[in-house]
Amino acid sequence: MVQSVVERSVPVEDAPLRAEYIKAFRGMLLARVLDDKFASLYRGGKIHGGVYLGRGQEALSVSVGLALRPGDVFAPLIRDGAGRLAFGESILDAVRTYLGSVLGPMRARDGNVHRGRPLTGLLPMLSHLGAMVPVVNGVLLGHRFKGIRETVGATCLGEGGTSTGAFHEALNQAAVEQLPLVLVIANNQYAYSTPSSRQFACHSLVDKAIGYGVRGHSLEGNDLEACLTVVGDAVARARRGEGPQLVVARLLRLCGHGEHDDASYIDPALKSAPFARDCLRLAEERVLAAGWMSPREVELWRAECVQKVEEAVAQVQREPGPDPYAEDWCALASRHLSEGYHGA
Amino acid sequence: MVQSVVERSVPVEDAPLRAEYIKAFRGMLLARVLDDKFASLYRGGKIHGGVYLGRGQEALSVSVGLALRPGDVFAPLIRDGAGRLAFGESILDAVRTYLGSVLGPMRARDGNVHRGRPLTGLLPMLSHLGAMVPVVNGVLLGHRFKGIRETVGATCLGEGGTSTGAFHEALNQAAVEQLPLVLVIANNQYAYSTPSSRQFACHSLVDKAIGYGVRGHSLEGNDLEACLTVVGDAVARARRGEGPQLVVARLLRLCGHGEHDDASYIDPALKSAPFARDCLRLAEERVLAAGWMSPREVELWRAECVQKVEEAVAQVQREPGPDPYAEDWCALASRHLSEGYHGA
Amino acid sequence: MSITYLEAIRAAQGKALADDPRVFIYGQDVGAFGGAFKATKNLSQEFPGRVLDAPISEDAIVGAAIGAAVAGMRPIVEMQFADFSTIGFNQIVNHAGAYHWRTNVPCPITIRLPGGGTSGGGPFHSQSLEAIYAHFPGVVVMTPATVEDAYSMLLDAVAIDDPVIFFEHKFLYYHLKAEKLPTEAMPTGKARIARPGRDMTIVAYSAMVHEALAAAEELAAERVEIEVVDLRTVKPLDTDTIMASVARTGRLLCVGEAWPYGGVTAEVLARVATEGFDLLDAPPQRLNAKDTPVPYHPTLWAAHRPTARSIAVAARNLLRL
Amino acid sequence: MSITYLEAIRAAQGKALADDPRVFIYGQDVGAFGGAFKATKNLSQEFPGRVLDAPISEDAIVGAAIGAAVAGMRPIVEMQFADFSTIGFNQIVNHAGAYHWRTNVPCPITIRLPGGGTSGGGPFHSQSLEAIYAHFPGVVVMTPATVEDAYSMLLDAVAIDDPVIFFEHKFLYYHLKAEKLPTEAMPTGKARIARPGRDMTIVAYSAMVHEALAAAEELAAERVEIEVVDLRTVKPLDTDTIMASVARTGRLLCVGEAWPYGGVTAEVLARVATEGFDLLDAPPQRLNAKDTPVPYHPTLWAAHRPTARSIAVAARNLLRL
Ligand SMILES: Cc1ncc(C[n+]2csc(CCOP(=O)(O)OP(=O)(O)O)c2C)c(N)n1
Ligand SMILES: Cc1ncc(C[n+]2csc(CCOP(=O)(O)OP(=O)(O)O)c2C)c(N)n1
Ligand SMILES: [Mg+2]
Ligand SMILES: [Mg+2]
Repeated sequence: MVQSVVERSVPVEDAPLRAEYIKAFRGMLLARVLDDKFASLYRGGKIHGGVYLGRGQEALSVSVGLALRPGDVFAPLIRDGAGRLAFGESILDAVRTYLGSVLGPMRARDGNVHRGRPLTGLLPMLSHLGAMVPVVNGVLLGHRFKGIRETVGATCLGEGGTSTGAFHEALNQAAVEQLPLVLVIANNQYAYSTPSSRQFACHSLVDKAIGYGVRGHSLEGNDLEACLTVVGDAVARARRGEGPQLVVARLLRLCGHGEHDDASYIDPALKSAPFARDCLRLAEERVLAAGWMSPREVELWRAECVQKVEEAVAQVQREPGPDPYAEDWCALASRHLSEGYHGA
Repeated sequence: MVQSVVERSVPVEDAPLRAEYIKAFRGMLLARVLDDKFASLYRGGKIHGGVYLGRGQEALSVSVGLALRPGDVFAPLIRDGAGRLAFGESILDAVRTYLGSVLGPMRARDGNVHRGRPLTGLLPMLSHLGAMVPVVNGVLLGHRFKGIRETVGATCLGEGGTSTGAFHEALNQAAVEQLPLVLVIANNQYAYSTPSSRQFACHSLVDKAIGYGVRGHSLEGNDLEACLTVVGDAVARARRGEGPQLVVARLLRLCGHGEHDDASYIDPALKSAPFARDCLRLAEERVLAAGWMSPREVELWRAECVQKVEEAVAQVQREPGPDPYAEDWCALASRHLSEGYHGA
Repeated sequence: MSITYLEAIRAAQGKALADDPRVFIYGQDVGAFGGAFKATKNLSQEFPGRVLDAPISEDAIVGAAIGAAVAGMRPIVEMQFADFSTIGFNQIVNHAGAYHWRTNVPCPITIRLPGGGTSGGGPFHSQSLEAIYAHFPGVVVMTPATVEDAYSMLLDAVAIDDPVIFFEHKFLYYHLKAEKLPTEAMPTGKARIARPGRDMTIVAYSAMVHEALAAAEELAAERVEIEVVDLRTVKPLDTDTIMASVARTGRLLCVGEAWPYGGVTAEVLARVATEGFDLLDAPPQRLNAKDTPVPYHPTLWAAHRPTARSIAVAARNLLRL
Repeated sequence: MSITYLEAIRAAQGKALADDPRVFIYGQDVGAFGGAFKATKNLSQEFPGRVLDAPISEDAIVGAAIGAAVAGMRPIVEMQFADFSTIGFNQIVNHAGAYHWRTNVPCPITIRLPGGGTSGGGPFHSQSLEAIYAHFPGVVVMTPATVEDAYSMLLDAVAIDDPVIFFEHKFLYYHLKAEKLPTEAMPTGKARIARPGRDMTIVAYSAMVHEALAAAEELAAERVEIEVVDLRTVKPLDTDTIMASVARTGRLLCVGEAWPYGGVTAEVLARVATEGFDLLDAPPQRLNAKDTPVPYHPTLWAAHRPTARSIAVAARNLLRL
């Protein structure tokens, strides 16, 4: 099976991807600002339950969101704030879900990263890792049945998620059906506290591709250009009918597993590895160095991001939480089949 | 990851494996005779439930059983009659389980291929495919904890079983723990009626090895010499501490999925492929051609097998079935914790 | 002409495929082979491309069905045996079951589970798992006991906007016959009086309906008139019909082939005890399988599950209370 | 000095490791990190090589525990959340649960499931799954409600020759405190009278014991004396203690945090209705979580599960019947 391996990209003076790069950088920055806000809301005790950030993974995530288009399907995971925004999720949806507004897509029934709008192609994740992969397959099968052509389904997993039976069954299923699935693995070296050495024993996770009969791609996940190129290539191939694509990125999670976690278990040696450098800072250096944005433009955009986020938070904080007395406790869509029996 | 690929072996005039080959051939023949008897008991309505045979897979299966030794653990699957006998399962255990004698290891509570004696290292299979792999891992972990050295755990799966999440989680687990697991895949082209093209999309299942970081071996499963060599090598490597070994054999199932099935779905073209030739016939030709056994010796052994099997069947047919009134319906080993409450 | 329970299931799927382009079938060996029990026989030939053979991946099978449903399809999943649904358990109960409640988007999938015991089936080809599915919110659990219901309830299952766990009983596949397929049916969620009577109510479902009817027949010779209620759908549970029957008879025996703890029979007894306490002339009773795995051997198996005989014994005891 | 429910669980594991070389711990992040909830804090340092970090493979984790048990070990498995045990479901209920019955070889594994709801936990970090495990034969299901029980029952669990599903309640982890660890304990399988009373029996388990006690306290001010029975182990169910209590009080309310259908509360009601019908002065009642997924938002969550307030309301209603 052919494998594309892209090592760290050499900056090109005036790459044709300039516009895309800038767009991606701006998306990353917005995602970072939003994440920072969630972290501070969490510290302020304003969020119920956990907060999961994508710090250090924005380059990879945004590339997935940008490579998709309306009609595609995307099942993001816990570190995909950037990809979500790029795919079209609104800041409001994110904030409303974290703050438990009834106006959010999950209506305060589900929270934090468990959000989405299935009918727009953004699938809300199940907590159980790996479980989204077959569901994306199913949407793609549905498209095939309905004659909808050239749509792609993308989903992300951490390296820890590759140990699940769900990942395996679904990637194999996609390969058998030759579905346009793009499965992006962010190998951020840890699954919660567990280092990769206790998670898998292969040299690189991309070595799994051949065993499924799918194309594998590997890259450095903090290199935005590589992410845009490789993820873009994978999505394009899937769209062209070349079947499932497995993308494996190497990077480091630059935050705790959740905001409750200080990540003190991370090996200090890893932190100084090249792939551990902050993708956002690298991208910023690049746009500045190439003269694609001026420092002032960057600062203006950062300020704009902060403002958007602050506005959204302020708005949502005025929105109502759920009213348990108005809740009719009916899990079924077929209301006439609901027993309404709660054992009381 | 290194991969050993053994193609069809060239007959050696007086191979050092002569004794082993003969032993294996005799084991295969006994297994075939026993299987034939089960088939005829089934046709005669003497067996409750299904009958699952290993016809065409004896060379591979017997090699697994022969490569193991006391203290090792073996979790055979539905087509491993030959491996079971070679590992030391008695004909009586097999017959008692199929005929539902209370004297059998499963005491008529479980039947047919769902038999074993865990304390002798022969694990009785769960029906759910793939489920035995992590259990073998666990026994090996147990050995490691107890300081028992140089034991190996082997288990078999069909190619269909590789699509299960259980297979994946467990092979990865074995690789992470570097357990002496030998996982033997009999790619017999069909999972029940489903051809491999609907089961997986990789070129060969041995291509999965590298993605787990384990050694892969592939061979023609109807070539007894190759089976003995390759499986023997895999077991020896596991025993030497080289970690999990994935063995993938190509062959054809020469019977129905179960005896209720006429296997009319098998592609006739496959039947004339070299790997579809009956391993037992090939082995017989070989022992005769090499002069390792005379035709008369073969016939004597065949007759002896028939006699052993007939005797066992005759004995078991006189043995009592279970007495439901004597049954105390207690699923727990801790009898004092049994409710004895059956809702009646 | 006569049609079996199994043929009714095949016919319902054929009709669903013919009537609704959103329907497709996904499961192991369901294609050209027609399924392990032949419940999809000829369907892949009649509806090319709409009956897909799946790998041995129950989790991914259900997961894909959920995705397809979200994309607007109406998948029917066949598990080879109900017992193997434990591998797809997470997707069924957590993903499908919670989908509509979480997202406001319906998840119309039908999961066909050939369940229940047959002689020689053994511990893992015999299970009756309706209670563990019914325990979870957001699913409908059907347990048809007749050829007519097998047909019409399966059509309903496909039409319903929610995940439906459809337990078809393997023991009924070939033995149960009807003259013809029904053209109309009771609505889903309604129980059926399978036999009217005034001395006692036996609530049953799936294959146990027939054991209960046989017991009722036996007791009729003793001038005892037993009313048999066929639940049809165990979730939602038609408490009204049960209660009305108990109001008439004053006595309740509930029979299930599943294990007792937290089974459908426990649920029925709990509801009747709570809401119909004053209707009862004697303590409500239940009869279940023994609390062990389902035994392989026919004589053990026959003693493990309720039968007409053990139901008749329990009924006589209850009449004496 | 005071010790929390969580510390008791850690201490019990430490003692089990110290006392019995066959014991080891296997689960995600249980090693150097000490577990998502810190229930194994320092244990990998104190017992090198005996506390193993597992990959994210619940099915293989349980499978390996079964194999190790068969090889003579006494594994303790930690699932990160009870909800994720649905991935190891097949190995737990089918393999471990049936092992002894099929093979006559015991399968002593302990599976620790941090379960139950907490504020903001949401649908998949809050589940109470005791009933689905109790439905299967061959397993013991524990639901300790006190610090003392968390400790001694976990030690029992490890000692028992069967698979034990050990539900520890996340809500109790930090809040519940005791002065010291017990040196002796009630035997497994015995329920405990958590508060004596003569007007009504409330049967509860796990976190609901404390809600029931608070409700009892509230009603005490109204001169109603409620007896609270803490089941401790939901399977086996101590029917004798329940029945004896109902014989004293004549009234039964059973409270569970799980969903109603086929829950532990249904089982308790069914047994009392069947065996203790004449002891009852009023219909037995139950109170459960609502039949929807567990909501994320605290105010929805508080309305979804039974609380001291809703228990008190149900108790007052029952007293009036
Ligand atoms: C099946 C399953 N088991 C356990 C968990 C608990 N859990 C949540 S996130 C996590 C670690 C995930 O690591 P990885 O997949 O590498 O993603 P990362 O957090 O590093 O992005 C675990 C164990 C889960 N969500 N699902
Ligand atoms: C998890 C699971 N799903 C479905 C089945 C039903 N089943 C039994 S054998 C079989 C086919 C197995 O094919 P393969 O693994 O290739 O082995 P073979 O029979 O060819 O030796 C199936 C689908 C099962 N036993 N377990
Ligand atoms: Mg990770
Ligand atoms: Mg096969």
